[in-house]
Amino acid sequence: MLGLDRKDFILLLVVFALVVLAPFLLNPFPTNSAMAQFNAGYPDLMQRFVIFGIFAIGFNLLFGLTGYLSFGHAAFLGVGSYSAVWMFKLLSMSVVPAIIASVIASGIFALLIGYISLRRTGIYFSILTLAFAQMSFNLAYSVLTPITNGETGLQITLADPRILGVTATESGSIPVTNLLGAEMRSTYIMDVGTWAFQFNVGYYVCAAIMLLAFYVSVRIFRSPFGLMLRAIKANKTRLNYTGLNIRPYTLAVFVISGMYAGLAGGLMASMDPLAGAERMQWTASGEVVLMTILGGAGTLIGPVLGAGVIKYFENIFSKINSSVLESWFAFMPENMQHAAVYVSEHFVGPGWHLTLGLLFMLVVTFLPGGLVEGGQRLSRLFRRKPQKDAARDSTQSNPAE
Amino acid sequence: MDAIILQILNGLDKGSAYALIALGLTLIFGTLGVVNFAHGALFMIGAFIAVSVQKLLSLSYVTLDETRTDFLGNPVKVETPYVVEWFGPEVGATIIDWSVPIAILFAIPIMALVGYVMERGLIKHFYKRPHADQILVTFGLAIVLQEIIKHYYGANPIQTPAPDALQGSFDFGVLIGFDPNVIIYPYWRMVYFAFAALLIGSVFAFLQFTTFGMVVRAGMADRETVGLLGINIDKRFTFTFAMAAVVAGLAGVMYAPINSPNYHMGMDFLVLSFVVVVVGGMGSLPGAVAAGFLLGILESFASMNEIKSILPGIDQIIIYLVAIIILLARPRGLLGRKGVMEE
Amino acid sequence: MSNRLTRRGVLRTGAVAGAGLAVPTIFTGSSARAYTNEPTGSSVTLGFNVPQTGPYADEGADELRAFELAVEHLNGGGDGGMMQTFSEKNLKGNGILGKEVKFVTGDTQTKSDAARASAKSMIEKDGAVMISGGSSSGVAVAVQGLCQEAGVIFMAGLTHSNDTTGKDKKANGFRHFFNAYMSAAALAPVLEKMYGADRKAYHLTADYTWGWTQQESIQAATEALGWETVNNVLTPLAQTDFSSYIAPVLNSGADVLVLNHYGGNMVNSLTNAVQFGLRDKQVNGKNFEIVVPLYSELMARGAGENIKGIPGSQNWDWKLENQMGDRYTGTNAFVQSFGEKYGFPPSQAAHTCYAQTLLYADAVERAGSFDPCAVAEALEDFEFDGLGNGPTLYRAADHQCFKDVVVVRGKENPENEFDLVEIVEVTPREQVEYAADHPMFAGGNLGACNSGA
Amino acid sequence: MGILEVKNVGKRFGGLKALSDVNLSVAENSVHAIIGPNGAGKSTLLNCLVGKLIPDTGSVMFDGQSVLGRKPYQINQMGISRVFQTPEIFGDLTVMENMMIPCFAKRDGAFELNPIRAITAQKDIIAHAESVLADMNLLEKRDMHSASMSRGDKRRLEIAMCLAQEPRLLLLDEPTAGMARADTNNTIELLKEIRDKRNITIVIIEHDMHVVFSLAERITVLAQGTPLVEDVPAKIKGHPKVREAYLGESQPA
Repeated sequence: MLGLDRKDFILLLVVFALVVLAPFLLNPFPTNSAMAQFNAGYPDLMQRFVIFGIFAIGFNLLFGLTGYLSFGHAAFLGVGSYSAVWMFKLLSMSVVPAIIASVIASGIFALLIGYISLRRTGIYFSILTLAFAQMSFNLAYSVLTPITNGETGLQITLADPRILGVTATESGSIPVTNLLGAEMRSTYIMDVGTWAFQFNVGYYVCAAIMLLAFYVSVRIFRSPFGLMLRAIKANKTRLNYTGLNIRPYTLAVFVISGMYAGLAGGLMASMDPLAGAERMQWTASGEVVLMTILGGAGTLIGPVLGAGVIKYFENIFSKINSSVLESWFAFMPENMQHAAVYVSEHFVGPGWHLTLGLLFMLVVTFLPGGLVEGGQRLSRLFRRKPQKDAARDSTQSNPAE
Repeated sequence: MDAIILQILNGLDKGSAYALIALGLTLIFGTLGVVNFAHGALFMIGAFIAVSVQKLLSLSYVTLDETRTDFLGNPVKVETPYVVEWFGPEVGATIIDWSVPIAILFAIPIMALVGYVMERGLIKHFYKRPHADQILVTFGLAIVLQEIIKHYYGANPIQTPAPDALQGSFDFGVLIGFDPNVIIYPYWRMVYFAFAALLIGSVFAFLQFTTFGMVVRAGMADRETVGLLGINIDKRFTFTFAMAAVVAGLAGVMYAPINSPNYHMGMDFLVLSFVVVVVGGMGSLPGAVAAGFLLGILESFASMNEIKSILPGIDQIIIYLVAIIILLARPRGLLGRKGVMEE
Repeated sequence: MSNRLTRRGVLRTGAVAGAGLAVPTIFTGSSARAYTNEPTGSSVTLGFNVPQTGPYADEGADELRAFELAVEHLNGGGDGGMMQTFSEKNLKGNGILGKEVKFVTGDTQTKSDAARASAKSMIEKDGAVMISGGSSSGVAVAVQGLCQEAGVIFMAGLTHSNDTTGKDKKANGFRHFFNAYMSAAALAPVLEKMYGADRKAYHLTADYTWGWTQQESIQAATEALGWETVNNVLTPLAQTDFSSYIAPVLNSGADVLVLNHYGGNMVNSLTNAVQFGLRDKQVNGKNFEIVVPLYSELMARGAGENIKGIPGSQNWDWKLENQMGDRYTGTNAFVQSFGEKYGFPPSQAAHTCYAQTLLYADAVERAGSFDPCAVAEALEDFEFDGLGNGPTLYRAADHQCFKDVVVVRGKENPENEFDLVEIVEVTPREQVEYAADHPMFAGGNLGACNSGA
Repeated sequence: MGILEVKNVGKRFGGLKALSDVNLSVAENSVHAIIGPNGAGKSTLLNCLVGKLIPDTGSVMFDGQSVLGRKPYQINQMGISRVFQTPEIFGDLTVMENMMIPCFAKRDGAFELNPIRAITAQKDIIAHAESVLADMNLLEKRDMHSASMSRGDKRRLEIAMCLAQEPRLLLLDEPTAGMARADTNNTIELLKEIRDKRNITIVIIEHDMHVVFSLAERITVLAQGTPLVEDVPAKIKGHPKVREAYLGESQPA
């Protein structure tokens, strides 16, 4: 189906179902319950899940397949965002030219940086990409302010030309981003009992693009091209003496990966038309590295999982404050409540970084293959139980790809 | 001319900090083969040892002064440090005043212990794991350490002054025939430079002249062979890691008076020190030191007005620009060897 | 089944109790609300978006304390704080418009992206009808823009850049805190008194928007006094060691160093300047002086003794009423209730956040609605007193508050870590006022108020 | 005129003369061995043939074209495949994947940008890879993780990968180094089969006389960077110069 084998097609279907049903799946708790804090099914976060999913999928094409660890991928995301916002400022509020421009601009930028950085391998390559990205960030924050609007970030204003659209709406506001007239921010809220499920146009646009990006990534994994990339990671020497030229392969995947990042940046700007320089900082580049490794580098679905987990922590755990904790532990006697609040306070709200740090350490220590390995172990555990006495199940699992 | 001398002095100083952190980092790379993203955190812990010792020495008992009231109308609390109580006002004040140098004595055992625990408890399980895993786990550790410090000390910087006798600045220019005030240099920064030189010198001497150092150097040259020699390599790895931790920690202690320590200072230095290590060449100790000073001095030069007016923003990117140029001209950094960390 | 696609931000399209899952008939466009997040229950939710991680986490924590205190007071808890001294008496301790005030918090991380994500989650998920907080201008401008789009009110926390109510002003955004221009205007006469009219100034400026506007303002104000500007050097934001920028200052002929830095940059550049012994020097026959235009008491602690005697400006100080008299009534009431609850006096960041919350609540009461446009109208050209700053005006033209500015300097013999600055003078409001079309604030447009409807 | 013509090749490393005046002519479809004591320059010569090193002087012609100045992958595209001393395979990949890479390189050239065509649709490649695997008795291991195979199988796989490209010249760098006697004999049998069944020229660098004399049709003896003698195996055996060169190495291993 769609040029995929059965296993991959099922995976694609599962991802499709998860993405389409996300507004339900991410909102398991009734709006008024104490657990509603853990609901993640609101447009902004759902958009972020899929956008960072795209970013991580693209990063994984480079890192997971070839083993080249880029520490400057956020620069492409930033370039994508800036290009998209400039399209909104100059052309129109339609997301189509913005997304196209972001992919093209980041592709060109990746070509330039990749051409130079790929002259080196290993950590030397990592530092070259880091250096380029940090230079981009530092300049965007200061000297390039006329293009990037520096600290405050590039925003659309009432004074923008927008030659194919309108400068301001009739009511005097800034027009909003749209796709063929459908506004990215429009949201249906479906009330079912005490649940409220939100269906956002922007999310489904991002989700559709993410599914496409995911599908393309599966195809790349399963193509001769992808095989060559994995061969680069496995043994560069043998590849050299097998008549294959490594440089164009690495450069091609670097550019593809940069375009994925640019696409993610363009989508971010399309959902929320603002591009800040800190999107390009090394910490942002580090974040996508962590997402990929946390989820499982070199696997198809891992990077998406990793992106989801990190964004979930950032947006959900950081919002749990002491008064929320007090209400959770309200059933306890007062002393115990205080103790429980005191202890848990360190891990949520201002302490969400701590939880994230601990998670990194635990996952990488006990699940070397990332969350995907965790999932495999779980499924093996469940699968084995019913057929305990049956003929020995093949314990050798296929690599999760 | 005077401006150039001035910026060389400044560069030496920045270079000292870079070199000290990079030295430990490259030592760990070279011998253990571990990419330690928590190395900046060790530097930060060192600085907070200085803060803690200062707090410890000025630990006070509280008496209430009923004659005055604070902003809420309660009696004012008067704090008298125990050391003042025990040793008298003058000696007590001097002890508090010299808390940063005193902190060095505490820092050596504490950092060694921190290094020991880190290596035995975590890092050793990652020797054979891919670099990406090492990065993730040490980055996680760095966040955890940083958050622990933040919890106890807050996010604001904490001033940790140098002893009074070493505050102020020295008019270096007069000494070499310039007008007064042309080339001035703070005493503490000179102390820092001297201290860094001494520390770097001792590390090199240790590696050069002891059997232990010989094994470590052999290990850096060829890890697998040393493993085959049957020498108890585990113990030596632990010791090396602890040594690197002590060097980073001492760099942090002495740095505290230069810039007030805060919990994220480690992350601020992390990226720069990685650049330094790589520019110097992975696993090369002299390379790390040379690159540290080189980048420090170039960074200082780039901040000169004369240069900034020609190339606006050059001081924002100089380190990265130099790193790119060096890596393109010399594939393995200034003094790196082939094959180290190239996969 | 009327399946209406709305052209709004977040609008509830239906509330059918007990409907089965995935039945399309639940898309009934029946009870569409009049504006974004109209509170329909017995409570109303406010969103407090402050830095909880990163270098400004302590400032964020102090802002959060103030917000919690304000909510407590609005709901009738505690001693009422500044509600007793506020010139308007609409707030009765029964919440806002009789609705209990609830709040959600988020982490801006001092990054525009994270701040917007956090604010969006408050609006989209928690139904916040007002967002407040923030500890940097980049974040404030970014979140203000978001609130404008989403149709909620933004009550800015600590943001000092001219742009917040200048180039980037928005109809839904309001700023109580003062700005760079006002700092400079307030500081200049005091500097003249302290250091004379014949001075040569050397500026070190953080190389981003806030630094530039601050430098521009202070340069204009001091040059009007007759000072000469010797040089202005831009320093990278990420800089931690400023030695190479400070070392050439003494030899430049300047006798005043102006540090247009904030937060960690300020602590480090000031510490470095003192290290280099600048303050012990004599240049042009005068003592060398250092000026820090914007003070942050919390950060000043990081500079410790180095801050002694250094002049700067503040929006407010907790000693204001005691030292400058009844004009600043409200100060003591706030300090009292804050101090009782937390054990130490509040910072100016806490004060502005507390004041903004009360101002919002009062505006809702006067408007009789949470509708952002009604609230904005109630706030525009609103004159009030009793919130610790003396008589204050919320100007309609740019949504900026005008009030007296406090000029402070580092105290020589602080009694404790909260007593680091002393008030030198209070510059009256008239001296810091400016026309709404002043060139430093030009280029922006409030636009139309957006209620999300 | 041989398929491989090496003329006056010289190579220095600093002050060390690694090769000087090397002349070699390898006839098409023959097995030619290069032997010599340690440090004789065998590996340097091999590296000059495959483009890893560029000789300072002289020329290397393959089928009438110069290989000098070409990168290893370009030389491979000309029809030269190389087997390493320690098997160089793609350890992370399965046996079948290992096999497909040279097949693609042969069919599509050094670089082919079509990131989304499916491997499974490349029926001709799969069929070809499988037939070579079958020839090498590796077919039942086609889905095995190649890193987990025995050393002998890895060697077999490496040779299979080279053969899959149908090279005109196969270079073997001490293919039996470090192998047990049984494995060595297996490898000899394998190489004999290749020699007999396929139209291929083989140049083998070897230390082990047993291997050399079982396989080679001509032998060049290299010592201190220069060819000492070149002749058929029967004449090399007992040649005084060869004995001299190997003196002290009575048991060449």
